[in-house]
Amino acid sequence: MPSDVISPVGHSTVGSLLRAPFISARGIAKSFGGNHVLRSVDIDLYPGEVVGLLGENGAGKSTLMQILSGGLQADAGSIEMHGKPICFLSVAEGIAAGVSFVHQELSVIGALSVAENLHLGRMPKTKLGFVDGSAMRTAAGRILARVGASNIDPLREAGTLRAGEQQLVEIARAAARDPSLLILDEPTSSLTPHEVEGFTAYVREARNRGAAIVFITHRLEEALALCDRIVVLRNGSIVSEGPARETSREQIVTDMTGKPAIYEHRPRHIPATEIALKLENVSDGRHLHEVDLEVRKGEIFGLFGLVGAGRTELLDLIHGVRKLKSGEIKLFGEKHVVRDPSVSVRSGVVIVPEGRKTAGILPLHSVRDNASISSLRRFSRSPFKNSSREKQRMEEFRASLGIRMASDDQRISTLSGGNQQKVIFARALMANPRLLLLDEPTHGVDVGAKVDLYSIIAREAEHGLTVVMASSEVPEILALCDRVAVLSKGRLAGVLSRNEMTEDHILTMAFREH
Amino acid sequence: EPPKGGTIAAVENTKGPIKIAFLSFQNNPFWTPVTEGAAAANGYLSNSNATVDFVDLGNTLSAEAVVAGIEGALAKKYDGIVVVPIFDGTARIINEATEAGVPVFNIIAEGAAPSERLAFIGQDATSAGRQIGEYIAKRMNGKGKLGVITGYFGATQHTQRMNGAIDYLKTEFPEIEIVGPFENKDKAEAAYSLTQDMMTSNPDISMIYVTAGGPFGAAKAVKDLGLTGRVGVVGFDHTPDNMQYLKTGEMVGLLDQAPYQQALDASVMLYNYLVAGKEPPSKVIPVVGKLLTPADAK
Amino acid sequence: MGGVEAIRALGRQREASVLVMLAAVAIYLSFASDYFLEPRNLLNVGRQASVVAIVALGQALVIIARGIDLSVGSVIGLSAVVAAVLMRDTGSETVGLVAGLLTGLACGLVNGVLYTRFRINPFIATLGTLSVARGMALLMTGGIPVTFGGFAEFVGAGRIAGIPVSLLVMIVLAVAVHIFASQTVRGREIYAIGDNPKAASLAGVNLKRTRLFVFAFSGFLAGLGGLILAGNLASADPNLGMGYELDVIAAVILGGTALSGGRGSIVGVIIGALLMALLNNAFVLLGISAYWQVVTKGLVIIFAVGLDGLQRGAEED
Amino acid sequence: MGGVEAIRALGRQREASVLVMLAAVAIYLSFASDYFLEPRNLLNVGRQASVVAIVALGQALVIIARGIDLSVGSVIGLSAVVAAVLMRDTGSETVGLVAGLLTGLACGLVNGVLYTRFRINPFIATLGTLSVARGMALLMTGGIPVTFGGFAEFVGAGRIAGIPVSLLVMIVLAVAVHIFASQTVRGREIYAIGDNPKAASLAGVNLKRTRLFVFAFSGFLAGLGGLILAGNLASADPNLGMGYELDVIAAVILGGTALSGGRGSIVGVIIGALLMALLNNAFVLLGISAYWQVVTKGLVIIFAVGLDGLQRGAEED
Ligand SMILES: Nc1ncnc2c1ncn2[C@@H]1O[C@H](COP(=O)(O)OP(=O)(O)OP(=O)(O)O)[C@@H](O)[C@H]1O
Ligand SMILES: Nc1ncnc2c1ncn2[C@@H]1O[C@H](COP(=O)(O)OP(=O)(O)OP(=O)(O)O)[C@@H](O)[C@H]1O
Ligand SMILES: [Mg+2]
Ligand SMILES: [Mg+2]
Repeated sequence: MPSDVISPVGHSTVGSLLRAPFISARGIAKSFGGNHVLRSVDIDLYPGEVVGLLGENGAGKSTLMQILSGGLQADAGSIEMHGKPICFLSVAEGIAAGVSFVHQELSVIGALSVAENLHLGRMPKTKLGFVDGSAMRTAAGRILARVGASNIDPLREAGTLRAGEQQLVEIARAAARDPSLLILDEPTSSLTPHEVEGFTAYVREARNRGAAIVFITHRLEEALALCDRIVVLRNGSIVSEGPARETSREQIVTDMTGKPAIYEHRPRHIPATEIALKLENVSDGRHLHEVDLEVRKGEIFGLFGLVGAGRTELLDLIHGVRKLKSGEIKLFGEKHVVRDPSVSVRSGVVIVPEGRKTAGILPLHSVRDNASISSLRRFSRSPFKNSSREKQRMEEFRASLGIRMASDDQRISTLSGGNQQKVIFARALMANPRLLLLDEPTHGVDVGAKVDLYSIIAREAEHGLTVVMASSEVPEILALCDRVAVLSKGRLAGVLSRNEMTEDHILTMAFREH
Repeated sequence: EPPKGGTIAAVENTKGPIKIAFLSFQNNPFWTPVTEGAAAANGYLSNSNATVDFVDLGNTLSAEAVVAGIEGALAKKYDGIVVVPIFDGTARIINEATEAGVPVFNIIAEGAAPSERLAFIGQDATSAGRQIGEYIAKRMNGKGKLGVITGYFGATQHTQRMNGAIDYLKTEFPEIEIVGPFENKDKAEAAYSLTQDMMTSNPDISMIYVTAGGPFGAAKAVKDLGLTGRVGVVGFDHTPDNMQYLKTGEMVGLLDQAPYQQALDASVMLYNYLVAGKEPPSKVIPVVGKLLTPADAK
Repeated sequence: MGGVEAIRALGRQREASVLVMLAAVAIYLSFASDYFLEPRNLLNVGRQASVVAIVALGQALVIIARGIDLSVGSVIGLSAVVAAVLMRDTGSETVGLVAGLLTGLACGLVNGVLYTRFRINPFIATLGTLSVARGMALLMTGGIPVTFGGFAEFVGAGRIAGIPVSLLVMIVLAVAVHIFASQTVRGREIYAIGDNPKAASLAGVNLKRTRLFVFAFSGFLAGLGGLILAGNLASADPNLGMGYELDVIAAVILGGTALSGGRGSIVGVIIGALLMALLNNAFVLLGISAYWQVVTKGLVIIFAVGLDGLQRGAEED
Repeated sequence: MGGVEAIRALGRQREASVLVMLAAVAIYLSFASDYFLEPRNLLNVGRQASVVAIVALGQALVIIARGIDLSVGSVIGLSAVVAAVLMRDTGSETVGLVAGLLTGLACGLVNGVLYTRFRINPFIATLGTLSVARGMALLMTGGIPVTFGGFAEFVGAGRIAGIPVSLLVMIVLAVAVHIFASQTVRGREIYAIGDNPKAASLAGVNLKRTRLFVFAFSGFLAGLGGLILAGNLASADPNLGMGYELDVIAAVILGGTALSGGRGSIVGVIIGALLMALLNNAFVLLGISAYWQVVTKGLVIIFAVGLDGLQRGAEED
């Protein structure tokens, strides 16, 4: 998708060599417990340059940036800013020195308005010492417009915004500080193509103003289109570095993973006989209207739509989170009465939900507990849990999904995002499902892991598992799906078969009701 | 003729209808005879065109509740108020009511701070403590160990009852050793545990004095420890729980405050004052508690 | 229509259902008792709500910031006792009153430091100070109430043009705290740290200082509440305020503040405190028996919040 | 070394600091008082902790599931009263005891339904039942305690081979609940919904049923606690258990359970309850002067948890 949104023009022509670096780090090392996350990393960031920092999940990208911004302290190494050694002991010191960080995890304050969020930590005051609401509102409007989000009302409570809009608010918050160093850690993961456009324009503007920018993403096309220089991190060391123009997607993937990893769609024959899932005239009374669908057993069925199209709602309906207003859902020919997700899970309908942090992980629990939570009742006929079965299945899934962790007793919150997502996959697959629902399954997942996940999905489908997958990434749909249904504003715009699927076609349908 | 248990007769009503508010709490059996006394007064005075309305101040005893109750009674334009003020902090509102022309009759217990009430009928907590102290000394033959359990640290009535006894014993019977005091927050189960622990660390205790709620918990502990007859419990109030242990012998003394009579007499005296301006016999009408002993329980 | 829209918007506020409950009780009372609507009675209700409401203002900020302060009841007692003892011993009213307020502030600071520096869960830290402060009040007085009067008595029991001074104090403070919470930087930061402490901290909000502030403020208001309460009673009892913490927290939560932090309004707090005072007034006016009072109080609390829950329906948690 | 490692691992447990405090108080007492180490005294401490501990077992599950149950104190009273009244009126002990336990269960179910179906914040819902249950107990008895004896008295006050029966009951229940919480599916699900309710629900944990379960269980144990407490006194007072909720919650939190849910251990709960009982025992054994008892209790609570906070250092909340 993003390749045509971000045009590969306008690279900075000023050679990096001509300037002094804004920040320059030498020999940065960091480990957590016995886990060496960074091993002697050297990096220079120049004003007026966009650096794409790429690497697999857990490569250490976020950790490195946290160290540069003052959120973490390095175990070894030195950092110089404008040639002077510095050592930020807190985020506040980093902010004061002109570093802005858009974090990987959404961190808007839901209870505050958008305008307040944008000014948090430095709200303007009137002469009397009160918050200057009108100044804040005007400034907020201006900043939002800069990142292409002028449609967001500055007075709205931030908690009521969509994830993508919240992400834009965070970008705007960083932008508002006119930072000298702007760190963007997977800022685009829940943006629509349109929103990505506004974002791109802002990044270019900031670069032209002389900001040093670090852009972390798992969407390689975006990185290639937007960045001047690409730095690839693997296992805590920099493995390649060079101008974006001189590298390619394939080269980056090889650098990241140590091997070329391309997932090829293999056409499969799906017997037309058994209908696994049938939706008849399904409405939820709010977001979805009269949806009819048929998904065959063993099929990988895509759901595409723009943000707000109702993909999540549709999956929620099937999973029983949301109540059916009218219509009927049939599962393998039987009426599927959904009262509660727990009933669905027991009848073999599982989900990998959107929003890993809010709806996916149990942050205080171990990796194993996270993976087994959906299967406890299946593993054991008695009220007692079956720990050995859990351990054994965990080990199988660790191996088959390639989950990187020190031990399965480790808290899941200490894993990198992509590995957390694999654990959620393990949870779903462990429950031995008949129907697997995936909502944005590869958000924040690196290419290597993505390929792993694609293979896993395809393998499971091969074995007869039915998969319904909502995704915002057209390449993903194209790579994986046997058919795709396109939703537009809560209505079914159409279903495309494999040979009808093209990027153009899909996007046109998605805009139908707009 | 006053009803049974009352000692004051009502005068003739020449004033027209009279409304008296009777403000009291209700959180344990102690209050039952108070309520009954108020009801009896209402029945008796209804013949004289007067009503006594019982207003329940709830089940948490506090000065604020009393203040709110009096404020409410003033808003409802009662002619007179009978109240159980208990706390020091109630003097101000009582004065305010008196100034507003609504006489207030205090019963059972009042704070140490003086107020402009019409009169107070009740037991003086310090002398009640002393009365019990005398009894304790007699039972202990002037020597030995006495364990003390008080309701709430800092509750005036409890402290006065406690000090009334302790001060008396310290000066008159220095050979009696005091263990404690410990706080049981008016809870019988806490009295039980405290008694158990006191008997552990002072096996020679021969008497336990509980100043407020839950004395029967101490009695039950004595019983469970098999010390009946060797250790006695003294406390306050003629409630069914306490009486039971008075019968079986763990409880050896209970000081009763005649709450029924206090409630009835106070209401009638207030009525007499309202219709005939007849002042009560004195500002403070002491009620000498009746000390119930095992002999009374038989 | 603007009007209808406004009512709808009101209905979406969390405090709305408590307001409805308050109105329902008030309307019922105005029929059931001839005395309820008398200005004097209404002012009494206001006065009776005032101390709980004032202390609840501080508690609300603590809870919005994701803390809890169980010590307020004891701080009420300790501040009153310190003020009264110093007033008695120095003969200076000013010294006494200032010392009382500073005592409240100091208790709040201790709570705040225990939380921010010693990382003790606020529930436990303030449960500890609850006990320590009460013990100190008892030690200072030997358990015997101290007479307390003068200006504090005027604030606690006096009236200006018929209106109880403590009610006026409450109104002024409520307005001030409302403006503080909604219009100042510190106020907004309190909401931010309650909603998402980590994100707020990353955005540059000073977590420790803000937390320290809310606890100190809560302690200060509890101290003020203690002075008013003791002034009203003209007596500083070391047991003053015992058990207040539950009433105060209930007022805050009835008013729609979430225990999980980040949400809550000052208006709601005042409505919550008024509802509780109104119930007590109703019991006295209607002469309801103590046991039914206890039952009724529980039912009203459940209904007041239940309305809100039902209205929200299957929304979320 | 294995031993050192084991001690390190222990130190990382949240309950460790309370255990250290418990040990410190116990060691001090064994020097300061000749009576402390007497088996009889130790057993007394165990008995005194037993009711709080039993009720705290249920409360711990509620808090781990991100709830709170303020009604336990009143449920203790109501269950005892129901049991005693029915025993008196029907003459059957079995009817009485079963009715008492069912009353506790019913109160818990009501709390659970108010939370899960009517979406009332558990703090408010259980504050409501706190009041309603107490009122019902008072209404049933007219405020007058009812004699209670027989088997319940044996459980509450009896001994088997010198060991208090209620202590044995507590030990058996603690072991059972520990196994339940750590080894059963339902137990694991309780931790999961406390950690992240939304994620747990999507993963197939039945939120409503699990929440209903923990509240019902807490009510049931409170009912059992009521029977034991009343049995101990051979009397069912409608005011029985008043204020217990704070002791019970304090025991749970002292034991390292997080009020924010998802974390907590049953062993910790028992240690917390023992620490509180040990303190009361210490006051009597050492004859600590009245008001210092109150101060000391607060300080010990703060220290017990403060140790943990300091050790964790700058980690995070
Ligand atoms: N606080 C922590 N404690 C322990 N381990 C940690 C901690 N933070 C990060 N790690 C580990 O450090 C490694 C690097 O994590 P980091 O977040 O830097 O990866 P990343 O490159 O940003 O990955 P992703 O693309 O998934 O965001 C991971 O293995 C992670 O598990
Ligand atoms: N018009 C709207 N106004 C407010 N909120 C909306 C609107 N449409 C959708 N939403 C909310 O925005 C969120 C995202 O929308 P939805 O789940 O329908 O999108 P989707 O098709 O799943 O897309 P994505 O998952 O990419 O966000 C949902 O929580 C939904 O309730
Ligand atoms: Mg990262
Ligand atoms: Mg979605």
